[in-house]
Amino acid sequence: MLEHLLALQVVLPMMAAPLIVLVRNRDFAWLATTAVSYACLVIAIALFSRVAESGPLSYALGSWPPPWGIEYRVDALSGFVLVLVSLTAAFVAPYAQRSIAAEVAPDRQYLMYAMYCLCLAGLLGITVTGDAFNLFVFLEISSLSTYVLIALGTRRKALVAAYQYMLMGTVGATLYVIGVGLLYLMTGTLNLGDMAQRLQAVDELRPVLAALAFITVGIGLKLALFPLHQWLPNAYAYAPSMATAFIAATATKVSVYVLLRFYFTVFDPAPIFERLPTREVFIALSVAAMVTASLIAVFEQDVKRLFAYSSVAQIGYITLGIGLENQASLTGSITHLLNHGVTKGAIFVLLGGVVLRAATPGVTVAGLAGLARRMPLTAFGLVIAGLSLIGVPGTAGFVSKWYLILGAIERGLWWLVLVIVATSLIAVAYVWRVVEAAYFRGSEEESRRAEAPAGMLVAALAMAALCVYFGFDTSFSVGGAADAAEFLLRGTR
Amino acid sequence: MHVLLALMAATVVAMALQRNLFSVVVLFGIYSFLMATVLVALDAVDVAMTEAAVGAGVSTVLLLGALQLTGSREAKPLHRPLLPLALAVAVGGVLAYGSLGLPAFSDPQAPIHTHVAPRYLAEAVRETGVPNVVTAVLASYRGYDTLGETIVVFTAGAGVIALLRRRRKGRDR
Amino acid sequence: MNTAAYLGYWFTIFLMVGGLYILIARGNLLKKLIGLAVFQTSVYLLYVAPGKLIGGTAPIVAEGFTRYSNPLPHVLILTAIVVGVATLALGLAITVRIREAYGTVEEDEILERDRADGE
Amino acid sequence: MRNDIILRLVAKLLVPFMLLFALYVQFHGDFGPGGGFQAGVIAAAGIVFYALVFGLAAGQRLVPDRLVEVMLAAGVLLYAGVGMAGFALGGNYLDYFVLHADPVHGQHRGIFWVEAGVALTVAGVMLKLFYLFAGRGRHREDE
Repeated sequence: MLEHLLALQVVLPMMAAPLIVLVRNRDFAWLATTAVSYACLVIAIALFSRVAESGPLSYALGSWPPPWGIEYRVDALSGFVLVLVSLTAAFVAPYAQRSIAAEVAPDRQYLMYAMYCLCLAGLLGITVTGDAFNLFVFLEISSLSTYVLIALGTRRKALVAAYQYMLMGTVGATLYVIGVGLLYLMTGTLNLGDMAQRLQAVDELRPVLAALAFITVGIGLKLALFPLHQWLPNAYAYAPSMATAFIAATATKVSVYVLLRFYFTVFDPAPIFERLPTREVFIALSVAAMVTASLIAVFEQDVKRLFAYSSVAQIGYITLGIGLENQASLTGSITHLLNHGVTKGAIFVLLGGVVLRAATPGVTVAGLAGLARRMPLTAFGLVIAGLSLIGVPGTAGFVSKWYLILGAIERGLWWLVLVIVATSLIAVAYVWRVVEAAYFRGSEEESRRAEAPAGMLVAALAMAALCVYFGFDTSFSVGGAADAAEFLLRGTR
Repeated sequence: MHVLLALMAATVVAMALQRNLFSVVVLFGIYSFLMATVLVALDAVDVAMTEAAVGAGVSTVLLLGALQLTGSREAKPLHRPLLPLALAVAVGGVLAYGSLGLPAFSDPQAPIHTHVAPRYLAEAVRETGVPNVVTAVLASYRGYDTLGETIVVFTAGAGVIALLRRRRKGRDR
Repeated sequence: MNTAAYLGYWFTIFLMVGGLYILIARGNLLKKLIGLAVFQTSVYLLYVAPGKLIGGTAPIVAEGFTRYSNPLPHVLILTAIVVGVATLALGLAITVRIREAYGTVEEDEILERDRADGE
Repeated sequence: MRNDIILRLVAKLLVPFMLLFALYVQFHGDFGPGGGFQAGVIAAAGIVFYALVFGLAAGQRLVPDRLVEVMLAAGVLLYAGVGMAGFALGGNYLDYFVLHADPVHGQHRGIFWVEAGVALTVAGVMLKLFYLFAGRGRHREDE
């Protein structure tokens, strides 16, 4: 029975979407979405712990053995990402009800839930598949549903943001398909494990290197690798709150996962990292992302955009770990997938509450004035998540940065340690702007207490609590990430 | 074959230069038909049939429908055409570099002809009872991909409903 | 036959560059989508052309034939075509909504109108 | 255009043939080119043609909006349901072998239903797209 969970992990949310469209009732839609999200979390945890005990699991869809059929595969890395995605989904789904009710027209709400289920199914499918082309199909499922989720935002700019993301996302996916096509022509297979094995026997490296370039740029577009991040700030800023919270916490992380998968388990890392300046390029781009995006965030007026730029910077930390390419740095990167996912998820969920209570559709930093009096719990949650974003000791953000610093030291790159500390100080600056507005600036309007609805607040504060929890108990986060990093560096061969 | 490819290249150039969007859509339809013909020449009959139905049919109809709603004249000529061209050519250059090392055309020893596919060709009839191997692979061996593909279509359909449904019903008499 | 060997690849590259160019250089949202569609079709030949075996037939098993072209790329490209048209439909729907919200589908005019909103 | 008798006559005669052709493409997909996707497109094209000649409202009377939305969801559920049947009968997801005592028959059965699901969803989505884009245009003219 347990091995069937691999299929159910993806099939459950995937089947929920057409059911929701069939029933056309928003309450049913919400119930189904929540139930499916929790079921996914339970399945993901079951798979993760099983992998930790007894190694990777494989599942032949249609009972056709790979490489002829499509294989589902969970290992230390994909199991970790499955938990991350479904954990976020489980927090966001119950909270979505009030948020969607406030931001989306009544006759479209059930479709919003359907899109959310499809997006979840797509992201989980990308993570669990062992087939390069199947990955593309699920990438498109998650992408198309994400474009719709963004376009359903209340402001007209949401449409333009969705359009831009659609262009860049589709170009990215197509570049990925070209890359996979080259690999297929050289190996004759689409199964990732089989491909890795057969690539070792390939002497002609030119197509393989071109494939590497196409996949890096294609997935780089999806994960907002600097300077391919232009779609991200507007998409996050103008999407409905619930969509922002879910996408910010998961979509780019899953793309990072794809990159890790290809770099370390499909391509033979040694010749790539030696033949090409991959390591240097990753480090340079990451540092550029960390510095410039953080600086832009300091001067940004729109709060959601501010945190969106912060996301670009945080993705820089994650890719930095890939560039450093050692046990500590990869542990840091993978831990940061989870820690930053939880942190940003908490922030955008909290901001969803602020947007709900705000008179205008957008919230500026100045508009946060007096927040501590109007919404004390929300403001408190923002402080906690903000501390984690900065990376203060005792929060989740600190843990992952610590491992990144260890990784940099191991490579002897002391200047990088300085960069990490410096960009964290810039983070202090932009988080402080938010805190200062919320706590130390009064608002002209009379400040009546109007906290976010209980359902939303509970989810938001629970996520904020996780930011602290993962700062102390690192057995799951760092433990799982370290296993995954070890798995990557050892390779599957 | 070469003539067809040259014609396709010409339609792409014409599409880039033409500013009347109606003509561009018609060119796109022609382009899709040419593509379908090339695909027939390459033995991909199923793909050709789909490309003709989708590229020349559905896409063209959708584009015309959208054109009616958005206006058919492109306002401005392009201003700085060099940077985009450089970018596009750079991407093409990487592929050109990669393609230099690919197996020769119609080499029966190429990996794609010696690995995975032979089983489909040799066993599909016995294992699935379907002589059209493309159908067998599509619906059975890689049936899960096709499920995903159906979901993609469904996602687009539901997404367009979410975007374009009129707010009030019964307004149209 | 050696010129034909690379012709498919070179042609793929041409389509890719052309589509990408239309997509980036043009400011009309509809035209960009057409560029995107051309860009997506470039993949077809990259996959299908190498699957062709000279003297082979379409992969429909029948008596009297022993040499068939490779069916797997056909299956993959069928999926790619469907994904392409799904993306196009969604893109057009967003474009129609943009036109209704902004009154234009020219990129620079949209940006102008956003700036006029005061932000 | 709606008053052209010849066109109307041709449409009346042609639409059933288009639907018949769709069925042919659907079921001949095992032996020749074709299958659920192409059949779905052709079937939708038949209805679209009818709606173009007789007007959108007439098309929507023939295939109501609600039915179309049911189609696009039901097709996916049918496909995914075949996968679930694989579970229920003790196989893997989308395992057709277990659908019949004879595995090759099982494959046949699985492929049949799966292709039917594809055709249903594709026809539903294509029609829905047409209704939405066409309806949008008329709506604008009304104002």
